[in-house]
Amino acid sequence: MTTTTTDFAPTAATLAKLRRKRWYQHPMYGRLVGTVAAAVLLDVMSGPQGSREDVFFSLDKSLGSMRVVWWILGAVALWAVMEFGKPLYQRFLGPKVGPLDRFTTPVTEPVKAVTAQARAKTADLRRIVWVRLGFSAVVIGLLILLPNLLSTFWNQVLVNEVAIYVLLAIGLNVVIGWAGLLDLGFIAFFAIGAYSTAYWTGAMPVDPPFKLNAFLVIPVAVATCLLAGLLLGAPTLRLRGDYLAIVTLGFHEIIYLIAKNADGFTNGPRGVQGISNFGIHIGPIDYDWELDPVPYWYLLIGIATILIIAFLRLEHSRVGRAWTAIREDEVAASATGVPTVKFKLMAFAIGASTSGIAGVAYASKARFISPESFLLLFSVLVVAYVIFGGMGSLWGVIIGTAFLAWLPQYMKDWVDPNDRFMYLGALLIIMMIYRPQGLIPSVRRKRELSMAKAGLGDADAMSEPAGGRMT
Amino acid sequence: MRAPNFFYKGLGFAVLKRRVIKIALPIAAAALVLSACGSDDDGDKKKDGGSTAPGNSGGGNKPTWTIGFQAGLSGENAQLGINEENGARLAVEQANAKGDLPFTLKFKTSDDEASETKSVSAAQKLIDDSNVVAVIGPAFSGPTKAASPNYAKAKLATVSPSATNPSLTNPENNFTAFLRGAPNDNAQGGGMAKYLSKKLQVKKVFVVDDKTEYGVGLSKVAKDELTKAGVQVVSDSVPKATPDYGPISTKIKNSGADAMIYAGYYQDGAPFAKKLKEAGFNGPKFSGDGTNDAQFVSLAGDAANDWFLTCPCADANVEAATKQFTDDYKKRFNTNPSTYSAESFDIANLVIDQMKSFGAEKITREGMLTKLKGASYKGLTKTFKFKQNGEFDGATTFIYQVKGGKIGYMGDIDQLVGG
Amino acid sequence: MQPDEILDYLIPGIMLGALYAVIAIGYTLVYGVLQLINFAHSEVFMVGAYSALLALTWIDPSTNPTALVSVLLVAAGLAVSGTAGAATAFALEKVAYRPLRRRNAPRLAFLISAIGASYFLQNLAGKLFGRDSRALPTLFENKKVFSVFGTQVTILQLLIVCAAVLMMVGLDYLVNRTKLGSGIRAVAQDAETAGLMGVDIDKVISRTFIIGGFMGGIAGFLFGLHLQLSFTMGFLPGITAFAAAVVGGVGNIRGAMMGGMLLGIVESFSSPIFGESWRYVSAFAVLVLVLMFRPTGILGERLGRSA
Amino acid sequence: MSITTTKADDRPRVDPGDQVMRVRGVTLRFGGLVGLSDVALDLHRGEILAVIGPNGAGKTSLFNSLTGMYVPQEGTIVLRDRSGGEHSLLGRKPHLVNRLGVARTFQNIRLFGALTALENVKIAAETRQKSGPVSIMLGLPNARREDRESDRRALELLHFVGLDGLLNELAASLSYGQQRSLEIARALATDPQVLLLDEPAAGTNPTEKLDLEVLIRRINRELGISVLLIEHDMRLVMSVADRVTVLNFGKVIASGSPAEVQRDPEVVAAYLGAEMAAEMTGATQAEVGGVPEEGSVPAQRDGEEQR
Repeated sequence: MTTTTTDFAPTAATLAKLRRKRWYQHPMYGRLVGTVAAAVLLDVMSGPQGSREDVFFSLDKSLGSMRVVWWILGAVALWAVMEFGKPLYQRFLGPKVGPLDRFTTPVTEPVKAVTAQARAKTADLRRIVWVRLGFSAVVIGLLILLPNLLSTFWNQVLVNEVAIYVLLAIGLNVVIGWAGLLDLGFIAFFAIGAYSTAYWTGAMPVDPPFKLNAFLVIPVAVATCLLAGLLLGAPTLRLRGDYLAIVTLGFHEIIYLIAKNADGFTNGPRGVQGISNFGIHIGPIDYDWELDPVPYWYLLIGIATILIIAFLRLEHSRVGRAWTAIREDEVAASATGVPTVKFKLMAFAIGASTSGIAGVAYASKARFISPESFLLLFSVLVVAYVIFGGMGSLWGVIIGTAFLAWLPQYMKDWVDPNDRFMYLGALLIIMMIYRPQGLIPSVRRKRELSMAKAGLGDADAMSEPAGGRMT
Repeated sequence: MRAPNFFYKGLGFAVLKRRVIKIALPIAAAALVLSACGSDDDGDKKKDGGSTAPGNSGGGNKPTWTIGFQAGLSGENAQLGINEENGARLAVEQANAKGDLPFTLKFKTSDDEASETKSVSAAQKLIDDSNVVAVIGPAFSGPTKAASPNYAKAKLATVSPSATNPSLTNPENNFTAFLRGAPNDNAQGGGMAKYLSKKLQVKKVFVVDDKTEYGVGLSKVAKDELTKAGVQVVSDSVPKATPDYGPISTKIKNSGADAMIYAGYYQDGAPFAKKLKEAGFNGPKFSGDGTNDAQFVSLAGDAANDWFLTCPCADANVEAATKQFTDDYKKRFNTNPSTYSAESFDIANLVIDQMKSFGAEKITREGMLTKLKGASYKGLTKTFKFKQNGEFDGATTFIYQVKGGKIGYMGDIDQLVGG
Repeated sequence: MQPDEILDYLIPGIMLGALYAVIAIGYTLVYGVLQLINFAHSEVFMVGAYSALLALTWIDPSTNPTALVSVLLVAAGLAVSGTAGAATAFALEKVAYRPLRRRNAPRLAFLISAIGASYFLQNLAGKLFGRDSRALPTLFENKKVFSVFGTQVTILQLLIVCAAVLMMVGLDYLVNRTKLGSGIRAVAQDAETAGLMGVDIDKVISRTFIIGGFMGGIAGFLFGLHLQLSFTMGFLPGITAFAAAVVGGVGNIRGAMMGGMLLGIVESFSSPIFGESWRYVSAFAVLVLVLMFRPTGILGERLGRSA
Repeated sequence: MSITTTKADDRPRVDPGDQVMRVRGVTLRFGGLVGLSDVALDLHRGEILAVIGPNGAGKTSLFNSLTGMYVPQEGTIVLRDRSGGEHSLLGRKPHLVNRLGVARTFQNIRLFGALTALENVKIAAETRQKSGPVSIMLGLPNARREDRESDRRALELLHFVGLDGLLNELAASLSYGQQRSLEIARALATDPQVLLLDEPAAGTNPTEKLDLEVLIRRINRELGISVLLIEHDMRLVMSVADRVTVLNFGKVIASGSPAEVQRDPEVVAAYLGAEMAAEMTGATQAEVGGVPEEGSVPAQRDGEEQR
């Protein structure tokens, strides 16, 4: 082994030498370095966009100006307050209380009490069926009224960004949140759904055997995605969990490259145009979804509601329980007779077909699709949305996704939309460290994570934690 | 057996790190807020609307109308869009400054990132603004194809300075609001073929396209025209944004072709040029207006030398008619006008001209569309007239060649070949 | 493809394979000690390329450098990119992975954190240096050095292969002959036991990242000399190199070298055989097929046993 | 093979002619290490068979081989159901082994901690149900009926093991002894013919130990389930087991009635000779004073490694 352990008995003197620290080795200076580094990074992050002519442009503006000095001074000040403020405060003004607690406690304590009470009350209320139904009715009513309060632009956002991504997130939540599998190729199924729509409505260069109404494409797309999901999942789900991530990523790229390169079938990078809209033509009913986004909004909340009801049933059924079991302890689950591969595959396929449904909706709303609508980036985006909302918690996922899909549109006049992925990346890291359970966590998930932290269990379907358990 | 404690002195650092991050987090939060407030300095001002136009304030009770502009202003190949944006913006600012307009003119840009997908929502942004009476753009053929059905439905006229794919004006598409402000690729492809077969008298040409609407269209015309002229043609497609042009360069070298044509944009043209040079291909190399930009030369370096670049656009810096424009442009944007700047300036003036002809009447989108279709306007670069299907009336192609790191203007192909 | 063209594709393939092998080693090393796919390794590669771009733009070489200046410039590029890559990998481990290890986070959390880090770095670079592709300044004229049966071998190809081989030999020595190397192997075999035996796991993991990052950074610079730079440049080579690591058996260093070489050559030949458009499908197809049907790779897994 | 039944009332219970599980020549190797070598074992229908042996003797490896978690390289493992049909368990997937009627508990309890006691048992009770995801999502009557059925079955079993009051408690929040009982209830919910208990008494206090003894007997008698038991607590083994098999170094060294085995010189040598005197004294101590023996503590760790 590398380090000698037993063959020398440390004397008291050597031990003392080892223990003694130079002044600069005090952890507080480490914290100073960390804080300043974070400040410099933030300065760079918030600087101007780079320029095509000058590589140094952005760095010059952010690091070569007074800005960075302000940032560093701010960081040092913050560090000083955190390091010295607390002891000073404790010494002179009151022991064992943070400097701000004196001001916050009178506010937070009653609030905490009230929220606890309210929580208990709502928990009681939630058991009453009528209250639940009434609450859902109110929410759906508000959602129906929502487009009337917004401009056309925001209605477009509501449909193109919020609704479509919420559909996707609901599906991915089954895979990531419930079955504990990381699927990085989720948008590939979205693409399959979209291209199915293009094909079956006769918009592709290759004509289908018969044309279908966009509504009828939904079951066809679901079946196609289900099949694709099974074909991809069956061999790979037997492997370790992180391999699934990479295989799905590879699968996504293959689908993307096929869409891009199979010109004869998909029209290549030029994309497919003139995909037909949703429409109902049965007897006296003759209705088409056209340019106006609002009818699409109604259609999509309809689809989402059906899916939510179905998935909630699933979560509280034997299937949902089996997923939880697999996530927590695959070995015990399988010894208890749970066919783990079958249930993982089921989750994977259910997720895939939901993605397919979203693809149909997207294609027939946009009426134009090209490979660029299905970048790997979007797969990662959905993963980020699901995690932000709280994987495993359906409501968390929906609200988190809606928020994150809306935010960049809202912020786009202040923050360059191109920077979105930078912030999302940082958000993912921070979430994983501080709040892995997400914004509105699922109860089960939260428990699992705290148990994993204590070294008692696992919280995904990927066996041991990386690097072994730390003790 | 347990490890002695001091082997875990690293653990002290572990605690430290956690604390560091705990401190860093509030800063991160603050930064998010700050960056939300603070990022609209510098370059962004240029992007947001026409509020910078000098003559804008004295509007009084004049109505305000907006000219929309759609192109790729960020992302890959954005330079062409920016060239056009500047040209059009200059026209709007000058018109406002003159002060003789019966209305206040605004300029609203919408960035489609040169992407088909983004194009639909970029167009929607302009359609949803009822003040927009006409749109200049979209710049590229792909985005034009994606957005045109919606423009047609909204009856909002779009005049593109540079979407040159021939199929856009195909009546089957029903792009009824699309007008092309430049000769299409038939002219460019034909020009290349003519120059190669007549002037350079090559026997075999390798044509590569980038699989975009523009590239495929241009290469198809070039191939047809070359075949017609009795030249042997070999072709291949390399999708846009391919990192490595090594293998295709080797293939071209090994094919024994005398010359090659690349139908694509400068972002890919540049690395292609480099790899062609490395592979040792020395024949004449051609590309179209998508590559005709200074960025091509600056990215490709030495390898860009001797490339022939065609364009339906004349060089504003050289032609006498555009002298005044070039000076104004330089003053306003601190850089020389480049490909399509002058054309875009002309088209903006064409649109303003038609708007003026409404006089005191309320300007409607439909009215604008009809007027534009029937317009005939003599701009700095050429005379703008449209055929029934929105096609540009006329076909002149100019040719340039890269020499010593500069795109040198050679002139009208027809004149160079000698009729 | 004509038989006499084989070398025209084989030689670039070997060059590409050497690069992939070097990147693949970064994946394999980290996988060995952490059992984690370091998704952000492709960004380490990108950072290496951009740091060299910054340094070389700052030096601003003349258009026709003399031979000596060329050598110095290349050396500077190698040094800067290697250092930057190592520093990035080090920071990455500290910020994105170590806090999670302290918290006993599930593996899923590591993967997500890795993806977050990857997108953060990628788009930060996109923001800072612009989202267009760029080219490194010309450091030397890429002349041919000699030819093999009529196919020329260029300076760049020679440089890349030599640098890669040197790094791989050095790494092999490091892992098999040094104290740090035996630490790495011990942690790879069984982190818990290694910890009990007195190996400072944190230090070993940190240094493993540094080694992988150093090699990845240099690979980025060499790749930048070969092709153009862009903020997404890490993705394709990254995933291909990962596929290479898997083909050779994740955690197996010699496997990664072999897998990289294999995939480089496959990719180079798929161009003339399947057409340029399908070139990148081949890498993904190999990846998916290998993972589906031989998940332990050709040489088998485990850093500890076969390295 | 001779059977000595010590108690009069259970004579009709065991049918020596009907072997519910027959193990022959099972050999399991990990790389170069031999985990089990030529192990033979018979479990008669209705009996309680204890497997004892020093730590590392291969007891848990044997259990893992019987339940499909390990695949032994050689040998046969046959399960006979009541109608006389024979099924080979060798190499079968764990959940399929379970479906054939072999349930187990784990040395280190492995419950689904974030689920309630009721849900833990329901998961097991539901594994034989047929309703698919579609009928569940549509809320079809058969899915609802099955859900009610599994509720009923789970309640019944929780009552059987004496956890009625704790239905909605989280499994992780239960006491150690309760968790043991819950794990047994979960195993029983899969309707097994054979129940494999891996050190159920480890870490329990004397009262819990007595309860456990009663519970094992009740499972055996009331439910008619054959029990295979790994246990270090000799007092429990002696009082509950019909027969005892002793493993050492992966080999069966003795088999017979508890009294016979206790006298077997080879067994004594195995325990003492393998420097496991502490174990033996621990066991005798337990026999005398009922103090939880120290031997079970390291034993737990050896199980951990085999996960």
